[in-house]
Amino acid sequence: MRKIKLKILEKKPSLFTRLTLGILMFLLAASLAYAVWSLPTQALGLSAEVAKNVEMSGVSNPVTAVLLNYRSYDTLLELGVLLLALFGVWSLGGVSANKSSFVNPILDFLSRFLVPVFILFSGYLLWVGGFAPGGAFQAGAVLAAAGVLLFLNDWQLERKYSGFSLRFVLVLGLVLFVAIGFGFVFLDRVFLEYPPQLAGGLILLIEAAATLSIGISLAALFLGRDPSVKSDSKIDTGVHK
Amino acid sequence: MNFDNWVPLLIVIIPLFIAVIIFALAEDKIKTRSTLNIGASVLSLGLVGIMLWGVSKGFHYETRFSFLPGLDFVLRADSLSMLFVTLSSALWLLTTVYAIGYLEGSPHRSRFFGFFSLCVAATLGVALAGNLITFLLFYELLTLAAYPLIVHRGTQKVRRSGRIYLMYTLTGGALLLLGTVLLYSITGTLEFVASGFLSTLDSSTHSLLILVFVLLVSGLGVKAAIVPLHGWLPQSMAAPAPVSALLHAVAVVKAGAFGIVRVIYDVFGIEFSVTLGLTLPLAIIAAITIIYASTRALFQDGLKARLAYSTVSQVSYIILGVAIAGPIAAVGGVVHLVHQGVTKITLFFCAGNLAETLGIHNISEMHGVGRRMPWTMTAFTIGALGMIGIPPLAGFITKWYIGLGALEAGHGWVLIVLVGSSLLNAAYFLPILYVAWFTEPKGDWPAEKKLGKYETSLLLLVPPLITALFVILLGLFASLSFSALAWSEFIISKEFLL
Amino acid sequence: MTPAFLYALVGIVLFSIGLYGLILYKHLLRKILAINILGSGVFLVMVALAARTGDAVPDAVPHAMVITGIVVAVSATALALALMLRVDAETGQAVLPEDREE
Amino acid sequence: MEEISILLLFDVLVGLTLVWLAWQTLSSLDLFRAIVLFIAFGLLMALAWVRLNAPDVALAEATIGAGLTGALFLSALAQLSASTKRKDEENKIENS
Amino acid sequence: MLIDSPHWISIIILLPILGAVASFLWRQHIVKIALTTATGTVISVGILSWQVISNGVQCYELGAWNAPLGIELYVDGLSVLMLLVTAVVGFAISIYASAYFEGNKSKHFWPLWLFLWSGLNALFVSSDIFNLFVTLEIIGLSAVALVALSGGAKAITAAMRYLLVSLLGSMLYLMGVALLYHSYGTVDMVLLSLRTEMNPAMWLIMGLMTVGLLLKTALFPLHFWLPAAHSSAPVPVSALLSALVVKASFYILWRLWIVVFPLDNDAQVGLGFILGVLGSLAIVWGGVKALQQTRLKLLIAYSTVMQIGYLFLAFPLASIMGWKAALYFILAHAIAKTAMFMVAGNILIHKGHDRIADLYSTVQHLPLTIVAFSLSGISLMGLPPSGGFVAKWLLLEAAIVSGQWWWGIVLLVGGLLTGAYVFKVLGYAFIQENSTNEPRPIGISKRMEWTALSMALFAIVLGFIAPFVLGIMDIGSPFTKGSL
Repeated sequence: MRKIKLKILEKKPSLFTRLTLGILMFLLAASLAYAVWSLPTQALGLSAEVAKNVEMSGVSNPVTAVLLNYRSYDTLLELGVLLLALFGVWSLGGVSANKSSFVNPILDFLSRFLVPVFILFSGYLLWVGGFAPGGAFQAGAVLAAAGVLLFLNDWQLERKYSGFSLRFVLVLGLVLFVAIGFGFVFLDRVFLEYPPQLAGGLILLIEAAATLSIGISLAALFLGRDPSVKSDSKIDTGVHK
Repeated sequence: MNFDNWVPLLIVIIPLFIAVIIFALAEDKIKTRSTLNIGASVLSLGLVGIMLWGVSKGFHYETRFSFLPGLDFVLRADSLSMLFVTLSSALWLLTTVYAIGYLEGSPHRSRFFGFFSLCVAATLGVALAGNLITFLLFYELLTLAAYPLIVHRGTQKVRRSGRIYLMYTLTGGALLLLGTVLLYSITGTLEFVASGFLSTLDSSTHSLLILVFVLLVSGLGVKAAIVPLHGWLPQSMAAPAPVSALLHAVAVVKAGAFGIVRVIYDVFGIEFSVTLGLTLPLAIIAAITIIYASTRALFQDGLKARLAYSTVSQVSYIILGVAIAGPIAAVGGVVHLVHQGVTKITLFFCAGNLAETLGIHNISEMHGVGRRMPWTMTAFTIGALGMIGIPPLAGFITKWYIGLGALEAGHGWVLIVLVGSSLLNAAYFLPILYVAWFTEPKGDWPAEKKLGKYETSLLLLVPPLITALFVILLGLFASLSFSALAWSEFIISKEFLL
Repeated sequence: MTPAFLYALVGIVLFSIGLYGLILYKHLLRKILAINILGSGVFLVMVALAARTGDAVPDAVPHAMVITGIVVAVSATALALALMLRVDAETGQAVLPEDREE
Repeated sequence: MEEISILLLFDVLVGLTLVWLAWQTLSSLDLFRAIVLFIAFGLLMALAWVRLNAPDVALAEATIGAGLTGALFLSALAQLSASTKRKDEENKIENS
Repeated sequence: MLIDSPHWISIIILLPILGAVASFLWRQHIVKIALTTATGTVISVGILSWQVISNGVQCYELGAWNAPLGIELYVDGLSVLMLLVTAVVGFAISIYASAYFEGNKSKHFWPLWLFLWSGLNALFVSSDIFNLFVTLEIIGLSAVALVALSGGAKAITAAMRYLLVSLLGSMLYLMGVALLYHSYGTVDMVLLSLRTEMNPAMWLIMGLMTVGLLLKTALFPLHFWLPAAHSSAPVPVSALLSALVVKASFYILWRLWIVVFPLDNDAQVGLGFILGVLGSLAIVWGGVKALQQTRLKLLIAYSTVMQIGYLFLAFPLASIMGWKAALYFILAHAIAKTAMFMVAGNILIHKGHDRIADLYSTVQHLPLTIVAFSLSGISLMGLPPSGGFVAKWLLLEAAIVSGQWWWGIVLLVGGLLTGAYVFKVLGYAFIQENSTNEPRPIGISKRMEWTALSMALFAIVLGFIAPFVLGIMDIGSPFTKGSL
């Protein structure tokens, strides 16, 4: 990576504005601190209810229970936000990252070694989420890290797969979540309500699909543009291997 | 919902419906557009006739559906509204005929006649409104529908006068709305009741009621062109003749005056207004308007400008008559609604003829025009004399009743105002007649056009003659049972607890 | 001064620093950094106060909310960075028009 | 007794460094330095989450907050400096 | 049977999401998918509203977990009306956009717009403040991406500024949510309304959340981002922003103000006074700025800044009539503003520019569009017989009944200012320039003109169906504190 020396000498805003703004921020911080200080020192919040219903939720890790059972609607919308960000980034067209023709051997070796480990680790995180810290988002992020490594090595998704199949994987997590959530409505249950005995398996299934979608989405966000679109944009000067 | 409930709504809906159809009509379909127009006005005139006969027999026509919680959209045919409805629909027919002739060959006629019938619908709505909110609704609709007619020509001058018109009328509308809401918050009802519904309220609200009265009258005064608020009327004379004829002689201006009559009779009630001490200041303002506008008319060289100022002063006769709070003066005021309408429309028709056929816009160009267009000028003369108040024409009846009523109600000074204004009327109308009849034409006319074998096309000539005839008939046969005067006495008898 | 309140205080200070940076600095990249710091401040306050359950397991609901918040923050940052690049491509400077000093 | 105070000291230290890192990130002149500091800030945040015994959040912060957001920032910075370098060349060509 | 099944609440959220996903996947027949989704959503909103109107408030516990732990959805009169106006405006915009966008842009427009629609529906039915944060994010991000869709320096910078403002607003709101949760142990509005009481922390929470939401609603001092964003966005998007997105954050502030914040009546009047003053400044400032604009879309954007001011006049009145008037303003403004932006769109395509001074003789070439403009202008001015008039009447009455008549004067001044700029535009449209040398006008598809006209007509019809609409507003009495 050439040494990027980007020193944008920002014209320092006048001392007066910095001072007044600083005082305002101080006052805000002080009032916030006072408000937080006046809160009771002991507060159980909802930890009691969470603990009480954990075995009903099909997972033993309370955070995953909250994320994927009690407040699963938030997580559903959460996947929506991620997908939405991707739609937004792709609609912006994005300036395609110019590919440097020179492949750094160390990076190449590292990524050959690390990518499988990341994928394995992501699978483990997904599996362990049920009863220990972990879960879909963390696993997905690790998967995305693998993707980032690949992109840094000018790895290119074949044109054949970068069309419908890529998009299908991207939306898989959300669609499966909605399908499972709404599926049980036909067995006279409420939306996003899982039968207790099936809850564990269903949550794992949802998490698996979510991990895949989150991983690919975050990697695509790093890439910054729709791979299926031929990079005809005039700015692109990179040489494709 | 039998027939009685539908008639008032029908009368308002017909011109509305016609307006929508005409908007959609292509520009070149003159034949269908004219037949549609005339057919609609004849049909509604027929309906008005039926209702007229019905009301005199005591039938009760009313359309009502709920519009706001606690407030209904009411169209009701009572005696006062019948007077104004008959006047409007009759003159609507004549003006349509006149407009078809006048606008021969000019662009955008579909748009013109569309907005024209929208205006008429609004005027009929104003006349038939059964409570203050329906009145407000059609009152504002009239403001909107009249604007495109004023700016129809699209020239810079016309658009400026349109802007002035809007400034006045929108502010007036806002004041009226404020007054109405204030009234509603005090009384809880806005229904027009024969002798007003405010007299029963306790005295604590009197100061608020005075504020309401001031707001309502100033809101309506803008359209009725009372002195401080009359600025827009002379400005909007740049509009085409049929617009100034129907709108500024009958629809827009009368809506304001009619509104004030409604407020005084059916909202406050005449006795309550007197006890509140509102009628005297109003009478004084009306008198000032009459004198001021007549003096301003003296110095106007433009024919239509002079007629505009005379309209401003004539409309205040109505307000003066009503504000004197004597039954006879009230009859004079109410009947003047009809007389002024008919007389003034004749004058505007003739002014339009002169402008259209000979290109005459100013009085100084009218030398010897009587020889060139005898029929138009006779109609103009009848109208002018009627306006001055020469017996046996319609204007005389009004002034006679108002004078008599003023004496009977102890307001001697009104008589001086009447005499003074009649002199002023004479002062600004007679020179026109003299110039037209007794002087030699100076060379050729500014823009002479040959329209048909008579002095001008029949479509332009017949309407002023008919209205001039009305001016005479209304004067001569005033005592007949179905005349405007008799009808006004029928109205006033309900208002005053004789 | 239990750790909960200490970290909550740190969170509040981060929140103020983030707001200060967002308003003051002109470069869009710095503004996006400031928004991330602002977000971290709020999340820190959220989780710090959740640790006030004495020696029992801390309250899991704020943890779930913060995870959701972090993913929202990363999505928003990705969109903000893409927009910043387009602003730079369109106007030649990665600065908002009102902050440009000609 | 002192065992608690050591942890307290540790927390205070973590807190102070967090604030210092945040301040340095925003006020440093060089953008690259700012981003590197931001990544360090993210990692330290993960440490803070561990201290507040919120392991799930620590994992999420480490992977997404520090890792991925840092990567996004660096990639954006690379593209930004590439486009400014290209513009400088174009200006040089124009006025040369 | 299907019609009276309780699950329509979740269907109106999931259907647009699935539609967005489907239109993202199958790009070749994207418009067909999108329009069927739009119709489906409108029908399901219709069924839900019919259910609520006929048998009252609906409460829906997601995942069968009750309030403190799970998330509850709650639909009362207020939510139904917001859903209905979103459905009507959304459907009209979908039809307009299907003719407005072509090729590449429509590939990006539909998924974003359908996500925005589902975010709006989710926001109007949710009664959980953290869930509201997530829906706010969905709406914020998709709105920003939609604004940036029209490319060009102005739109991109406007989108950037809008994104920063939106994120700042969300973060302030989230800090308020955090403090609320940790003070009272729940994020559910109903439980919060029982537990909140006035203490210094509560003052700060109210301040933070109000400022955050005011930023997103663009009330006067915080409106700097709105004109650029709403005017440079593609026309269907600016209609969306002005009609719906701005009202979503107002809706949240409204719910918090009535249900969650522990304000007794005179506290509401006292604090409301500040919002009322800001609202009045917005009205005057918006009106004056709108008058000075030379471009139509900017004029309409400033008129939005003004109309938002009207909504905040209801806060100091703190009476049910005042709240109903504000809701009626939202409905009337949403529909009239959509029509007006569509008119601007038609003129923009037809003439290639939207400079007001050169709008001469548009009456001849686009008669329907000018009629649509004047009808929607009538509703914005608040002249009878439009929806705007009913709203103006109710607010005037509420102001006078509660003795604070000065808000009524501000309202009337606003009406006159609106009249001034509406007729300024109309005046130019009537000029008789010799239209012979007018270049052969590019034919706008009839669909776009007719949608604009039908929305304008609907704004007028809204003036006649007041009793029905006000009846809906009473379901579940949303404006009294203990009711939710």
